[in-house]
Amino acid sequence: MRTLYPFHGGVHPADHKSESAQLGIAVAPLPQRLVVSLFQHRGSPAKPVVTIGEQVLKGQRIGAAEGMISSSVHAPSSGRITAIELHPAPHHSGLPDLSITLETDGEERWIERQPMDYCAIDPSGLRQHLQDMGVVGLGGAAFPSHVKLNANHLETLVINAAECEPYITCDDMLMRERAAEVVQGIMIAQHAMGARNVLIGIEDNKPLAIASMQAACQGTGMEVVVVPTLYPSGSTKQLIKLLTGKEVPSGGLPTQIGVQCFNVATAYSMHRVANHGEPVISRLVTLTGNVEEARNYEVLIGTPIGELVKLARPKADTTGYIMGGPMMGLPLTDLSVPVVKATNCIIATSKALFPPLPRAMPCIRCTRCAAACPADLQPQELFWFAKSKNFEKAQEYKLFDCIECGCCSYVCPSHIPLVQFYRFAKSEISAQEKDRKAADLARERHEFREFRQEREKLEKAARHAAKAAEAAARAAKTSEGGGDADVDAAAAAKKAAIQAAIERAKAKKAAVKPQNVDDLPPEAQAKIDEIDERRAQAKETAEQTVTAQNTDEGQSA
Amino acid sequence: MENYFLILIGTVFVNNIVLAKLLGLCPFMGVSKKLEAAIGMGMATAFVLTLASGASYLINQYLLGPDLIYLRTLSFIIVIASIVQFTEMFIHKTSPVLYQVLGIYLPLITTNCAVLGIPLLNVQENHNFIESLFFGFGGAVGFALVLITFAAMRERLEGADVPLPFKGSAIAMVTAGLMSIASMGFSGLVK
Amino acid sequence: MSMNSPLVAEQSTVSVIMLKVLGALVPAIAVYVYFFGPAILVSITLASVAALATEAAVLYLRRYPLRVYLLDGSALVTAWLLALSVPPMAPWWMVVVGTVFAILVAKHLYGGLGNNLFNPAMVGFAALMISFPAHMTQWPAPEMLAQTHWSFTQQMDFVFGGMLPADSKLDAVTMATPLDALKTQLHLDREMTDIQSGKIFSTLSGKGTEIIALLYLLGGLFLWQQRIISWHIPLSFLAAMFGTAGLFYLFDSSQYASPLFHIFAGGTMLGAFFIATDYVTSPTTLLGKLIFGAGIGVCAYIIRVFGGYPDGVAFAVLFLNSAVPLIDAYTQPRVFGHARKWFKGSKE
Amino acid sequence: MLGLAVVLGAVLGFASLKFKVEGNPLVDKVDAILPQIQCGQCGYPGCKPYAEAIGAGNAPINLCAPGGEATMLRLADLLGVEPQPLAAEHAADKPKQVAFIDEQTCIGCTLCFQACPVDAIVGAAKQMHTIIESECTGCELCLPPCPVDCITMERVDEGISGWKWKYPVYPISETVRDAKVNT
Amino acid sequence: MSVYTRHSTKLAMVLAAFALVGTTLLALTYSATRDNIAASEKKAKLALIAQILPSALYDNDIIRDAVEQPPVVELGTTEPTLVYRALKDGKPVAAVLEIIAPDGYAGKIKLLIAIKVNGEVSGVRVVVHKETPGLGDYIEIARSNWIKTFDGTSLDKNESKEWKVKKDGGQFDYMTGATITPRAVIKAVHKALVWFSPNREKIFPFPVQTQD
Amino acid sequence: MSDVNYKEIIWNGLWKNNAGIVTLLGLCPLLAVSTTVVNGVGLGLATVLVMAFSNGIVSLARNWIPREIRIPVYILIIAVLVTIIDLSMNAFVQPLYLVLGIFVPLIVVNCNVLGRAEAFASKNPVFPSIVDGFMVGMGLTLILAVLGGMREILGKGTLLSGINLAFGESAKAWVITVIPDYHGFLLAVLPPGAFIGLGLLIAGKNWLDQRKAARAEPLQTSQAATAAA
Ligand SMILES: Cc1cc2nc3c(=O)[nH]c(=O)nc-3n(C[C@H](O)[C@H](O)[C@H](O)COP(=O)(O)O)c2cc1C
Ligand SMILES: Cc1cc2nc3c(=O)[nH]c(=O)nc-3n(C[C@H](O)[C@H](O)[C@H](O)COP(=O)(O)O)c2cc1C
Ligand SMILES: Cc1cc2nc3c(=O)[nH]c(=O)nc-3n(C[C@H](O)[C@H](O)[C@H](O)COP(=O)(O)O)c2cc1C
Ligand SMILES: Cc1cc2nc3c(=O)[nH]c(=O)nc-3n(C[C@H](O)[C@H](O)[C@H](O)CO)c2cc1C
Ligand code: SF4
Ligand code: SF4
Ligand code: SF4
Ligand code: SF4
Ligand code: FES
Repeated sequence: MRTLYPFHGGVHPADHKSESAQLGIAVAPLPQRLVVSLFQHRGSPAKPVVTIGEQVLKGQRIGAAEGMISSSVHAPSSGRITAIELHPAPHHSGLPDLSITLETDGEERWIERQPMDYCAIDPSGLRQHLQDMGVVGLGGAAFPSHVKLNANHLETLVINAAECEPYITCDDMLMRERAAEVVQGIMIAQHAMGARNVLIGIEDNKPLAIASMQAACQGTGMEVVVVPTLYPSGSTKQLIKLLTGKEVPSGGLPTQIGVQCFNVATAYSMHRVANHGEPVISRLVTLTGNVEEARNYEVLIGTPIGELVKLARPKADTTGYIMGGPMMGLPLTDLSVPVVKATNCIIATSKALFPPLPRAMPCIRCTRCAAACPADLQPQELFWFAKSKNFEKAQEYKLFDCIECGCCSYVCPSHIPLVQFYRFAKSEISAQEKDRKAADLARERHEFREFRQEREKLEKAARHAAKAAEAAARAAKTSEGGGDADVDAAAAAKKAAIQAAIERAKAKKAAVKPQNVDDLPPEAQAKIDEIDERRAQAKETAEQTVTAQNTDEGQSA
Repeated sequence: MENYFLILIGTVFVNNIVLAKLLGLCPFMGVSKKLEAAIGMGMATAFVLTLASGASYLINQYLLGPDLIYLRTLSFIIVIASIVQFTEMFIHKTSPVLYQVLGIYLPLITTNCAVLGIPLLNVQENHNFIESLFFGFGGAVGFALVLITFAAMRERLEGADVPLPFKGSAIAMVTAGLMSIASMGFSGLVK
Repeated sequence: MSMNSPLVAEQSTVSVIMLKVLGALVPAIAVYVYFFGPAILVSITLASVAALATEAAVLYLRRYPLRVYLLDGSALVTAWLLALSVPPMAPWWMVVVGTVFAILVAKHLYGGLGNNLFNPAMVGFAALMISFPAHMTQWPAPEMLAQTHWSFTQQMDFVFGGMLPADSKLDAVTMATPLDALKTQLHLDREMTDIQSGKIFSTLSGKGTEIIALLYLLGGLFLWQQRIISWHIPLSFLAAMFGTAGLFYLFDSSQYASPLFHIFAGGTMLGAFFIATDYVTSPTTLLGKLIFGAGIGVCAYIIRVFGGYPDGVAFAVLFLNSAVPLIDAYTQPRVFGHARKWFKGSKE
Repeated sequence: MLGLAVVLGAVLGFASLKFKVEGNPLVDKVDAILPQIQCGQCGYPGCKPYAEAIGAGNAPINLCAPGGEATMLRLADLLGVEPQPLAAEHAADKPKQVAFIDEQTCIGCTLCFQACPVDAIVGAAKQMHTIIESECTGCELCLPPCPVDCITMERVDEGISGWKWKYPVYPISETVRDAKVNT
Repeated sequence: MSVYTRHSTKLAMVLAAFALVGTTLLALTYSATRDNIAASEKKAKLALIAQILPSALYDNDIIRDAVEQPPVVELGTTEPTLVYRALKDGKPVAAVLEIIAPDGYAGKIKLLIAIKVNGEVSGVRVVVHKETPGLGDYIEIARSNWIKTFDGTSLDKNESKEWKVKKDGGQFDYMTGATITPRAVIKAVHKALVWFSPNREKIFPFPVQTQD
Repeated sequence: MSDVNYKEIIWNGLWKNNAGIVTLLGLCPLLAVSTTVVNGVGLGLATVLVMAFSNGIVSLARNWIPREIRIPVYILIIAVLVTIIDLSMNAFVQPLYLVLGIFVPLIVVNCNVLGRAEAFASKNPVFPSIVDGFMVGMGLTLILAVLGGMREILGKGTLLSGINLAFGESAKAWVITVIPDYHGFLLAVLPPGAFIGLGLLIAGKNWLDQRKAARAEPLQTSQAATAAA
């Protein structure tokens, strides 16, 4: 037996797992329309690379990753693109998201699938490939996996098979039925990071999965570690602590302590990508709760949830649906939202399964929340400060170490929506931080402008002085020339001035250099360049008038 | 020795200058909104109060004597003002770090009536030089102690759902009152 | 109500917690009635009514939902604890004044449940102790020791009308409590063994009172078993008081009572399990709880033995209440993923 | 007594010359809190002057409209004074906005360019001017000088990535708010 | 002379000028009020003494006619006190002593007692005490007349064992719940009387004629 | 100067910037001596005298005092005044003087006195300065009287007890017994009563102000609405 290093706190909600683990995985039927969100992952959204009306093949890339922390999205089936528009998305904000709608043709024609020999290419090539194939974490956070693979000589690779949230069984079923392939996937991650040890953490309420994983791991050197059932042992930091005794430093990454963590389903999708050349276009989703037939389905990404839930035949007294688990999941207000890569479970709710919470009362500082907090926080203090918008203090009490697991809310006898307060405070602080950065920038720019104006004034003064000196010198010269030359000289001077003005105007026209570009950050410079480009187009039409005006000015000067 | 110990216990707990003697209330109310500031103020006051207590003893004993008692208030306040000034200059010169911590509170001390009250009480109670020092120091420690705990409470109170008219200084006053009730438990400790 | 995760929760509520606390007090109250007569029930009723009425008035003024808050039970806990600290022979208006002061000033000026800094019941008690010390020392003698027996109606006549039964003096039915007697007698330069041979003293502490203390202890253990209170505060409180008393006892057992006497006398047991453990006014960190409990134990002993009041639990609780925010600020535990530090301030 | 006064007078005089109050670090702290929009709505020609006025104790802390309540609260906190409600005309928290120049109408007069306190406008004389969105603080100072009114303010949409969680409202906090309105 | 010193001198002069004017003013006020203050003090003292010793009983300037008494254990004093001597026609009438009851509930209780030359208590008043307000403070005349129970008592009239509260078998009343305070006061008065009779001669160092 | 707004000076001193419940300066005497109306008013009047005179003198001398030493000079002036009051009270109302104890000399450090000298008298002519000092002092006295009254009634059930300290034994008859046969809520006359009492007064003022503001608000908007229409 491996020594476990229990983390503090945790809770034991009723697990409701057996309902959906009775039947094997089934494949969900192909829907008529698939809605693929371009923002299914953390980081920046993908950019559409198809046009409306275009025919696409199953597995064809329809959205390309933009930037480092981003991931591609693919057509889950063959068909025609009918819209690229804002579409409701499963997000707490309830705001719509840019999505690609695909009318399926039912032919399921694949693109050409090319398995790769991941041992043959270098890790960075592999990572690029994973990004192109849309591999993101399927454990919940949907963080692009290629970013997380960026490590070598890793001490321990932790595979997260804890599945600690109640109701959800998709990882369980995956391991029961496809253990060998999961192990194949783990090997890819192990290879990419040169991980010395692999620990697979599974909660002890999944004996069948444990058995099949143990069988699949025979001879691979990987170790299946059975951990006690305790929410949230599936959270990366807590699982790493549990298995290795190491704590991921606050604000840091697991790789700093030589550990990385992937979900089993993520590993499985790596296997599909590398060994079968299939991008991430489907995932396992548990349909459970207040339904006639709870079961896991292999579901295409983009399947509208409203259609999907019908498979499980929700009971008549169903009050709503939750995406994800009851502890961290998202109550759905709109059933037209599609399945995304992070969708691991849909729970139908009823009054009996989810009794309405008693009315919220003030915090009585009973510290049950603190006893339950797996991040060793003092949730009652965080709440106190978040409630009174004392964000500075909230940060002092380490608000940003909160993993939003909900254990505190779960045990709170006052039934305060604690996690909501933390989310509110966190997003408020982040916004303030952004504002502060903007203010700093503005201050810098303002100070620079004052400096520039001062400088320009000085330069102008210097120019004037020089001009005056020149004029004086010239006057001296002309006066030498004699009295009647005066008129001529004046005329000549005027001519010269006009000439000079024309010269100046010409010079200006030749190089329209924007002023005020010293000290610009590169992004701003890029922006200006873009503007210049636009301007160049506008120039042609404007040229004429501009020249005329310039000449006018030159003459009147 | 026991006598000095009793003076300390007495001034810190039993006859706390803020809660029982009702001295030094302006800084007690004014500099207790932030814990950090309260700690700075407490330390600065402790230093000045001890000095002032000793210095005014000497003044009273050797400069004024029994004949010039009518100059007592005048000379005490001037001496205190100068002590504050000099302390400020001194730590400004010698320890910029300390100045950072205490500097801004020093000028405020002149308006702390405990600084004058303690020397006057010294005279009233016929303390000798050492007793005066202890009395001043004990008073200052008592002041710092309640100031700091009070500041911590006020920070907590910021989040409390206090009825609107009581928000701010009103509830702070009530809190000081309840602290005062608590400190009355120590009455009789020093006979 | 906006729905957000987590969407499930344990079903316990504030009211249930408070009800359990009240329940844990019941056995002790029953024994109280057995030893000292039913007058205490009248006090408890008076206090409860006063507490609920005051609370209702404030809630009404603040336009808060009446029913929810009145049913949370916290005002009743305050009322019962206050009533148990006040002599049942005290005039009726005293219990009422104390309760109103507790609920109004110590609780609702701060915003009500969960917002107060000081233990309301103890504030009420202290206000009465300071204002009406004479009445606050009129403890009834245990039934078996009283010189005469007043009937329940005679007692009520006294409590509500201040009327003494004919040819009876208050002295006849009241008696110094063990702690009070100890103090008075030591004043008269008597020796400890001599004093403790007095008729109100018994093996642990006082006749009757020690049994009540025992039942408070049991009630406290019930709360601990129910995970309503943690062991930190009661244990550190009792240990600190036992330790301090032990030191003095070893030093001079003719002047200082035994540690066992101290933890079974006066308000120690009630204080350790029911009063010092009030969530709202005690620290939230484990280390903080230990410091808080120990602080109360030591302070209560010092006040008891060297101070002006026969018992120091209430004042010690209030004194340490004032230090709670400070204790909390300086005992914050290490947060997951942060370096371990020996001394942790409110600032990193 | 006289001697005492003479000595003290001398020393104080000396000291007051020797230790003249040096630059006020408070002003920098105040300035750091102000939003640096440089809009002048506070009645001072920019954030720094307002900071100086606050530092000198000559200005209330509730004048900065763009900063809104949050800025006022942080100032109150820094200065250890009671928070004050925002001066009435500043009370409304404006949504974030940036200026936008209609490139077809712009005649390149440079007037807006001269008005912008943070140099967020680029362009040369007689050329169309454009606003660098990331630099624009939305202060609206460029609006009045434009002779052809080609500058408009546009709201910046919050979008999913800029979306903020709202303050949780549930029965108790609701009633609390009602109560506050009523009292 | 540097700028600094020149400037400083000027400031010093101004300050000194103000100080001079101020101190002069104070000196003037002081001399104007000094007699009045002394008179007021005397009046206050006389008023206090008059409470325990009717002014008709003596004709000397009792405030002036005081002797210093070194600390006496029996009187509970730890510092020298004043003993005022009341004379009528040059003959001793009574002595007014400051005594201290050291064992009050909350500390020392300072008393003023007038003892007639015949050893009879003329009156007792509490000057300073720290007893519990509302409980032990009935010894103050402002709270109750309890302190007057000493009037007319003496060692002759009252046996030693009667100098106790009734609860302890003595003759003095007390209030329920506060017996420590009266015990202390009674003890102090008793001790003062015991001390007075052998020391009478020292206080009145001239022949004393008892009235009867 | 004719543009001195006396109304505003009076309003500020008595209510708007009341030293006792708004600016919270000079709290110690306020809390310590407000055990009865008589004590409170006694010290309040002493403070009024000091403030009026110190403001007057500072205003008179304001052009002769070099900036650098103005604070020491003000303190000097105040200390002299306070000592004069102190000696006079000792001479003429000694019983009251004894009750007030060190709080008479402590008027020196009452920030209100120095504060008004610095903030008002050093910038204004003599007469307005005197009025200002007087009014700020009266504001303080007002609070002292009210707080003293509250504490006295609650604590002792009387009003004007101790009036004989100021006016001699014959004044004893003026004492009003508000609640006869009263047990006395002792807490009220002890320090906790002072704190809590002042807290209640401050809250009372806040409540009045808030109510006024709440009433004014709808009025304003409705006015605006009519103006718009
Ligand atoms: C901005 C950001 C950058 C990250 N960069 C990396 C990285 O470089 N390497 C890595 O292994 N993980 C990286 N992560 C991943 C997180 O450490 C974590 O593994 C991921 O968010 C999923 O964990 P969770 O569901 O517990 O939040 C990053 C996460 C964020 C939010
Ligand atoms: C409270 C909490 C519980 C979690 N529970 C699980 C879980 O049971 N299973 C899981 O795979 N991921 C879980 N996660 C997500 C992991 O922290 C993390 O996203 C994942 O293990 C990283 O792997 P991935 O990038 O492959 O998704 C949880 C996260 C949190 C914050
Ligand atoms: C708070 C408090 C203050 C007390 N103050 C006094 C006091 O000032 N004087 C006194 O004699 N007894 C005082 N006592 C009472 C004594 O403790 C003791 O009960 C009493 O003197 C014994 O009286 P008994 O013999 O009538 O029972 C006080 C008691 C308490 C609880
Ligand atoms: C374990 C426990 C102990 C309590 N102890 C007290 C107490 O000592 N005094 C009191 O007024 N209320 C007590 N309460 C009730 C309640 O918490 C208290 O009134 C709050 O301080 C009100 O905000 C207690 C409640 C619990 C759960
Ligand atoms: S569990 Fe709820 S009531 Fe208890 S301390 Fe935490 S937040 Fe407060
Ligand atoms: S949500 Fe945050 S505070 Fe609450 S238990 Fe989880 S980590 Fe702790
Ligand atoms: S109102 Fe605010 S943003 Fe505008 S200039 Fe003043 S401080 Fe800066
Ligand atoms: S572009 Fe206009 S709105 Fe934007 S910062 Fe400049 S002046 Fe202000
Ligand atoms: S009066 Fe201000 S500190 Fe005492």
